[in-house]
Amino acid sequence: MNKLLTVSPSPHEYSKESTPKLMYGVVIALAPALLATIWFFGWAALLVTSVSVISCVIFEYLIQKFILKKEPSIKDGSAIVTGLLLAFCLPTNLPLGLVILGSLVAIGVGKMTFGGLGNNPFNPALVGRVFLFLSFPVQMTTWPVPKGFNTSFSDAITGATPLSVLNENYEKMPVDQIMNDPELSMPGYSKLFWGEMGGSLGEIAAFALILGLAYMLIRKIITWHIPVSILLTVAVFTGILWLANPEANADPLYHLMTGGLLLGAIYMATDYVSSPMSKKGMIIYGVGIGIITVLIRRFGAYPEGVQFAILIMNAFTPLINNYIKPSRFGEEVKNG
Amino acid sequence: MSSVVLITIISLSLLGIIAALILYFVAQKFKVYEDPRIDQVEEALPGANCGGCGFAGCRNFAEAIVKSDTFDGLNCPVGGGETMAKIAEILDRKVPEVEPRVAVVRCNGTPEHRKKTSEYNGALNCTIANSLYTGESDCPYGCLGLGECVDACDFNAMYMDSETGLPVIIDDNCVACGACVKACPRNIIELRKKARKDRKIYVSCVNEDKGGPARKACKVACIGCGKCEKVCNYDAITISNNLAFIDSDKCVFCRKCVPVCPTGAILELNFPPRKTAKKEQEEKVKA
Amino acid sequence: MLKTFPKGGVHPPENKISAAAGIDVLPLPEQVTIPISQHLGAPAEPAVAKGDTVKAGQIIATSKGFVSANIHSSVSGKVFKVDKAVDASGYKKMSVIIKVEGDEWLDTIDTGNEHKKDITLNSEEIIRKCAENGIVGMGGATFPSHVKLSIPPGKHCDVLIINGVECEPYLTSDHRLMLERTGELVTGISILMKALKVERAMIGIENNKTDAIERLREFTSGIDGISVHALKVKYPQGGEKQLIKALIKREVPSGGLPVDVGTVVHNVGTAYAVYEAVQLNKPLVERVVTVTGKELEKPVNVLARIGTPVSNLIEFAGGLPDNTAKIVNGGPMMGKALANLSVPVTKGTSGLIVFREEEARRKETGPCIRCGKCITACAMGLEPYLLMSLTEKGMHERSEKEKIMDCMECGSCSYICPANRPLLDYIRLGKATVGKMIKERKQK
Amino acid sequence: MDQLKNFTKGFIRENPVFALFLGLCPTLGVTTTAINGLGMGLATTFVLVMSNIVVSLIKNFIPDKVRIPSFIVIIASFVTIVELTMQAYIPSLFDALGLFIPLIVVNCLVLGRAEAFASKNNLLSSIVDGMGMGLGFSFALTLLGAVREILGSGSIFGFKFIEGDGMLIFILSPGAFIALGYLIVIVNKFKKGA
Amino acid sequence: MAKKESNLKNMLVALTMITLIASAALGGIYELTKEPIAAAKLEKKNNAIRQVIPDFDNNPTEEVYKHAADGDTLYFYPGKSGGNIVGTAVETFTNKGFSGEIKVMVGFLPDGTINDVVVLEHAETPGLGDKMEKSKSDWTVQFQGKDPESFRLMVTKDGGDVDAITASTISSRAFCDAVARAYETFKSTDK
Amino acid sequence: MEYIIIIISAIFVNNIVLNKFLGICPFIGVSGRIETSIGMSGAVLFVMTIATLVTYLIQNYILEPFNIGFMQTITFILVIASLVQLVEIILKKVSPSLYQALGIFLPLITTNCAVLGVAIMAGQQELNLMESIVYAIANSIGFGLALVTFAGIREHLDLADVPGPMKGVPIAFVVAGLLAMAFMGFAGIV
Ligand SMILES: Cc1cc2nc3c(=O)[nH]c(=O)nc-3n(C[C@H](O)[C@H](O)[C@H](O)COP(=O)(O)O)c2cc1C
Ligand SMILES: Cc1cc2nc3c(=O)[nH]c(=O)nc-3n(C[C@H](O)[C@H](O)[C@H](O)COP(=O)(O)O)c2cc1C
Ligand SMILES: Cc1cc2nc3c(=O)[nH]c(=O)nc-3n(C[C@H](O)[C@H](O)[C@H](O)COP(=O)(O)O)c2cc1C
Ligand SMILES: Cc1cc2nc3c(=O)[nH]c(=O)nc-3n(C[C@H](O)[C@H](O)[C@H](O)CO)c2cc1C
Ligand code: SF4
Ligand code: SF4
Ligand code: SF4
Ligand code: SF4
Ligand code: FES
Repeated sequence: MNKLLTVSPSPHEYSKESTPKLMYGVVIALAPALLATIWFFGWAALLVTSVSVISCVIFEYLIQKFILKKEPSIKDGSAIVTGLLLAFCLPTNLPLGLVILGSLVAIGVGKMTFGGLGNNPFNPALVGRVFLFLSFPVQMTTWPVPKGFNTSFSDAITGATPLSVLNENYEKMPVDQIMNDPELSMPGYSKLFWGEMGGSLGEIAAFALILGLAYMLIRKIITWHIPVSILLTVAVFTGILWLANPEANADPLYHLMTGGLLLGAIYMATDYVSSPMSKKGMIIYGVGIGIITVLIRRFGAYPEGVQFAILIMNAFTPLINNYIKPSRFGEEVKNG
Repeated sequence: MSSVVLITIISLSLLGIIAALILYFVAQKFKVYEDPRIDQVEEALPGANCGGCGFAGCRNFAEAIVKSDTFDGLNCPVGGGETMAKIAEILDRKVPEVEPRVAVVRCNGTPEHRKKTSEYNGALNCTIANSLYTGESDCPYGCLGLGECVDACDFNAMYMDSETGLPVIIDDNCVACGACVKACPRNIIELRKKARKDRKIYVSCVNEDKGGPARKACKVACIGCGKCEKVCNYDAITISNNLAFIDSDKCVFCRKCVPVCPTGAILELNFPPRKTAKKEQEEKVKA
Repeated sequence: MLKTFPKGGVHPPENKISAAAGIDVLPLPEQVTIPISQHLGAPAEPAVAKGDTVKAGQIIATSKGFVSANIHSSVSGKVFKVDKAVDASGYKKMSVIIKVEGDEWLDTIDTGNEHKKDITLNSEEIIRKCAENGIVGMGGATFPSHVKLSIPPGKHCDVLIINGVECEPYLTSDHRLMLERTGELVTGISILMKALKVERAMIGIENNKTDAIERLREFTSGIDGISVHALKVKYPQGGEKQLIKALIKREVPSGGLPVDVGTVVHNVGTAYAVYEAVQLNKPLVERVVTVTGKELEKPVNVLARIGTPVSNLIEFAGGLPDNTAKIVNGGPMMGKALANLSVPVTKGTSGLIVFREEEARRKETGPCIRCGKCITACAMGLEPYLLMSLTEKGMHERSEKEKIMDCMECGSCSYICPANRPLLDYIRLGKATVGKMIKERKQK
Repeated sequence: MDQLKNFTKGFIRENPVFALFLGLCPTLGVTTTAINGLGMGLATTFVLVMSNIVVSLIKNFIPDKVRIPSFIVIIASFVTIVELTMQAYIPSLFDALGLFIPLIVVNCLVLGRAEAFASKNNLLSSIVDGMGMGLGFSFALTLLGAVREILGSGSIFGFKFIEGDGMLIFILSPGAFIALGYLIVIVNKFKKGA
Repeated sequence: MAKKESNLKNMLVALTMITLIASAALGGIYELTKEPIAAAKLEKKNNAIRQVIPDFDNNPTEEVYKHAADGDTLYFYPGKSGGNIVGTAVETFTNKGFSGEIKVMVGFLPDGTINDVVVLEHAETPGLGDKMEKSKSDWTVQFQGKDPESFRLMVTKDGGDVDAITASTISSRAFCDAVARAYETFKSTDK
Repeated sequence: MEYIIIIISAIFVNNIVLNKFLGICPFIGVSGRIETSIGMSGAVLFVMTIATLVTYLIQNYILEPFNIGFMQTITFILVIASLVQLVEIILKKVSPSLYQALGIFLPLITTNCAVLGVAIMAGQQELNLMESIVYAIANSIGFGLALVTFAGIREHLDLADVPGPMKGVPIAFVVAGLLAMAFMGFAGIV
């Protein structure tokens, strides 16, 4: 032995898991959805995604280096996830300048203002997305029509998302009729499942998102509590509305597969940093997101409620953490 | 005068009078005893009840300040300095004048003086390392070099010297708040009387081991030989647990003890170079 | 389904490299260093002076107070000095240093190898024997056993639990003991049952030691009241609260002791030591130590005298490999890293693990990403991430409310954290501070 | 010299908004444009100066126990005067500021200065203090209004300098909070630098 | 400084004095500003009326008449020139705006064609819904000279003839609703 | 107007703090700790309800009959100020425990423009007595909701690594902004 002995407090054994591994795990889980969206929206989707990811990483680096004067930590991969998810909830035909602005807000306001990874109370990607949505409602609600793989970067034809069509027409005709109106051309379930609908970049292909969910569950990146409680709540709530009045409400399955609900429930509500820590807390949080989502979708001004619902429940996360504790060992003694 | 003006006057005055009367009588009836100084302090406050101080209202602020013994963290932003001075007067509270002190680090275990015998790889916190073991050298008393004292300093008066691995105190910034003294798990830092031109003479060691082990762990450790105690004419030096201590209230900066120390554990700082020392050195060079 | 505790836990790689190595007897060292405090509670008081000649088994420091233990000489020879010497804590502690001359035991001690089955003593006498012979818990905490055996008035105990879990990776000393000293161990258990006046004893063993489970089942098949239970492999199953929960589904209340739920937990090593103390009148002067490591030439389990320098054990296992960077005294999850190889084996030394360079250093710490994995891992249902930040920010009142004192320092949280946060380092710091606060409050 | 200091302290060092965090509701509520901010600021300044004058003049006739009610009445009177005058002569601004005009009466800044300063100082100092604080307040409101207007509508004082709309959010409530948050940081930086 | 002691008498006197003076001052100011305020309000209304109907020489606000519609009241301001009605300004409303109520002044020529419309009050989002203001965009121009008999007062999305403001279908729809309400009532009372 | 609509509108859609910018000073000032913020919310609920009740009476039985609507500001504030003080004095004597829980926040409420603002707005919307009271209660719940949520986030940030210059009030504003942004989602629900 020629070196000095190392001394450190116990434990001396560490698991192989690490922050970058978890983050890149999410990136892998998002890959199918990215491929699907490139298939439907063409290279423009890839362009928006790359711009978003690259600018998020660059902003993180610049802010850490020159404003916070800290050691830049872009290697941990969290900025990549933020960039990806931000891009995933933007329309593919959004001007790139706005994509960059969104990244700046997501990283600068949503994350770095609070001290960087791990400190932000709100989901950074959603902060960026909602900022853009509230600032540029026109551009943010103009969707390209999915038309199979193509190489054009700017898609002039714009269509609507299924939910916005529903929102527009609830008062005019029964849901049945909306669904079958040729002019409105609502996508059917199989189109929803494979992703052939108008909408944000990453929200369209249900199968790809579910694939990612399975991957993340198996790799133990996330637990089932948040996604399942959100989806279940939405299903139950919309189910009740639907049974009560099928004329005026879409069925639960339609709600589950549209409007970025899957994207939000699987990838964005599960963001570690801004979601509750305990399992019980996660379920409360998930139920809250589910209820608010349906409220906004059905009764609010916006056709789309997931993004706001997640941000609103993000705000309640500290309270949930404060009042909902894991059950302590030996707390209430129940001896058999 | 038009009727509107008349009605205005009547209604408002009535309202005012009624309010005043009710308040007065209710206040009389529901009186609760309280420290009268609270009233006085409250009076001195702006009464805007704005919450700027962090309290729910001026009265709460007054209560807090009367109860507390110091002004730490208590300030009224609306009233500003004038108001705070007045409160100090009411409460007859003055910061007691103390003679200026300054912190010194009583360890000189630089890498060249103190051999590194292990490598620490835990949380960068002196208390944690201290509870674990002796630290990276064999001296169980000396500085661990993880800078908990520096973190504790709110006045930018300390930094870690990356070469020596020891904390350094910037005398001009040090306000002798004692935060570092409290923070150090090894009780290395001491507040000493501040002297002219920032001069200092102190034993830069806290090792209480016997001479042998102490010396083995660190070349400049105090071995408790007692030579300095003997040469000191002012009873400023005492030795206990194999360690010398110079009382800064008694020391007159004669510097006699410094050259007699066989290990060089006593440091003199900010003095002009001494002649004898030079001579000695020359002699050494000759020898 | 195998029994286990329901909440938390992790499963680090088991690495039981030395599981097949039988117990070897370590040759006598030239000199032993016996600290006078090898147990929880008050240190003993030295009873010998420099120059005295002592025999193996002779008392060299007497217990001071109830929660304390006698210290005996593990060798025969001359007291070289009574002075401070570095022990595994990394600090110098008062110790008795003896130069070894021959191997003479006190006459009162039965040094034969015969298995003495008959238990003649009654409860009080057994407890007194344990106290006289300096028996302390061998499961890690080295709590004086006679204290645990003396059920306080008003409390009652109906089942003895024997901890053969050995959930720490690498360690195999309990495993070997269960295999090789099975008969004596079972007698030890019976003695403990008699001391506690209980009818029932349950032995809990993790399911990665099937041979030990079988062997113990065989030995206990004829004995009423003793049962052997296989447990799912999950750290920290060996923690007594977890073991109690796993075996008898009782939950020791926060801040409480096993007796509060009618049980006492003893390690298998302790049961064996009790057998020796009661049947052979032999004090606790030697113990089985696992010496292991991935690069070590010959991972072994050795029976070593208390006070033997650690370096002797490592030499016996083939010497230190070149790329050694860390040596841990105890298991990898709870053991202490040593800075120095001259420290002695003590009553609590269950193993020595030699880590290679690539295993020795911690990875770089990142910010907490609030993944909640530490909460999931904590078997005590605590929130380690929170306790760490509360301690860092000096919010100790709050961390007391968050039950920081319930932490058993198992290290599962630090193990699992993907950001490599030094959770347990800070929690320990917080516990120390909160402990001080509580003490001060009580004094007031 | 002293009066000058008294006057300027409100701008940066003791700015009611950036340093003391007082009167935040109007600060956020009316600053959708620079001109609204300025209008509100001046209205508040008027009330501040006038009530300082009156309080300073009559301070010796008011028993302590009814100090606060008296001051409130005085301030409320001036607020009402502003309210009525504005309604009569600048109705458009009155519409824009809406509810926040009557709310000047509960602006901690006004009552606070009346209490903390005017009730203890002479007339001249009180006027200077009121002016300084009031103008500092106006400055803050105008600055915030300008920032929000530039970012939110791409114009300044109603003068449009880019085509199209700006970032709408800065006109909406979230933008108000966010802009003020960062503005405070920037002003603090500036304060330290200066 | 000789402060007044806080006894009941002093307190009452001081407070009464202050309220007296304050209320007197206020009453005075009120008297002074009463007229300008009324004038300003009237001016605003007249301005709107003037914008939406052709020149008149009477005082429409004096000849106002009301009609109930949908639980609220519409105000009709007839504009006359030389005694003949040249147009009627209808103050109408809708509750369907993005941010609640919108008040609109619609001017009808005697034959029922829309002369012009201006929005009086609204809380729509600046930058979006507020494009219905004349100062913000000339969106309302499309209503000029249209006869609601043939010009369907609905946004194109709903099958009407009105081009919605970009990204403000809701506001536009509400606006149409208000204008349509005015027209319905105007028609029903015309007869 | 239906009560439900009043309630949902005041709590979520037109939240008094996040959307109407009233009561910002206590929102920023007393939101450091969750417990304090709960106390403050309770006190606001109490005062806002009573104040709205009293000002309703004044508005409808004094100001309007005598046609002196311009006196609204001055009478309302006078009444609110006295009322708060009255409540405080009585509470202190009658129920010290309730005073400890709520009373300490009372003085702050005098200069909380939310109370005056709600009183005035209730008048502007021409609500009847019952509606006014519901309106006041709903608004104070909205205030409490925002305040307590906000306090939760701020307590969380105490443990976070907020960069130096952002610490304290600036970060509070950014959080408030993001909170307001999230609450924009409720737009149009009523
Ligand atoms: C301060 C202290 C007091 C204890 N008191 C008793 C006791 O009175 N009775 C008992 O049976 N065990 C007692 N124990 C022993 C514990 O129950 C436990 O067996 C011992 O701490 C070792 O367990 P561990 O290795 O899981 O930490 C005590 C332990 C400690 C630390
Ligand atoms: C995290 C943790 C793990 C432990 N693992 C074991 C173990 O594997 N085997 C064991 O005998 N004791 C283990 N212990 C110690 C037991 O909790 C308990 O102290 C011991 O079984 C009591 O017996 P003793 O007094 O005979 O040592 C563990 C303690 C802790 C805190
Ligand atoms: C912050 C914000 C404010 C909005 N304000 C209005 C508005 O004032 N009027 C309106 O009709 N829609 C408003 N909207 C709604 C969207 O612009 C509209 O529902 C969406 O763009 C649908 O597009 P369409 O109007 O072209 O159908 C607003 C949306 C946002 C995000
Ligand atoms: C499962 C998972 C989900 C994540 N979701 C998001 C997200 O929705 N938005 C985002 O900005 N970052 C997300 N991240 C990345 C990271 O947690 C985020 O940047 C932090 O919030 C930054 O502090 C996610 C990370 C993981 C592991
Ligand atoms: S002086 Fe003390 S606190 Fe400072 S670095 Fe050294 S050991 Fe740590
Ligand atoms: S002379 Fe030096 S070594 Fe000797 S006691 Fe004094 S300081 Fe210590
Ligand atoms: S060390 Fe403590 S906090 Fe960490 S997992 Fe173990 S018991 Fe829980
Ligand atoms: S495991 Fe580590 S990163 Fe995850 S919550 Fe715990 S401390 Fe934070
Ligand atoms: S200005 Fe509204 S509470 Fe202070």
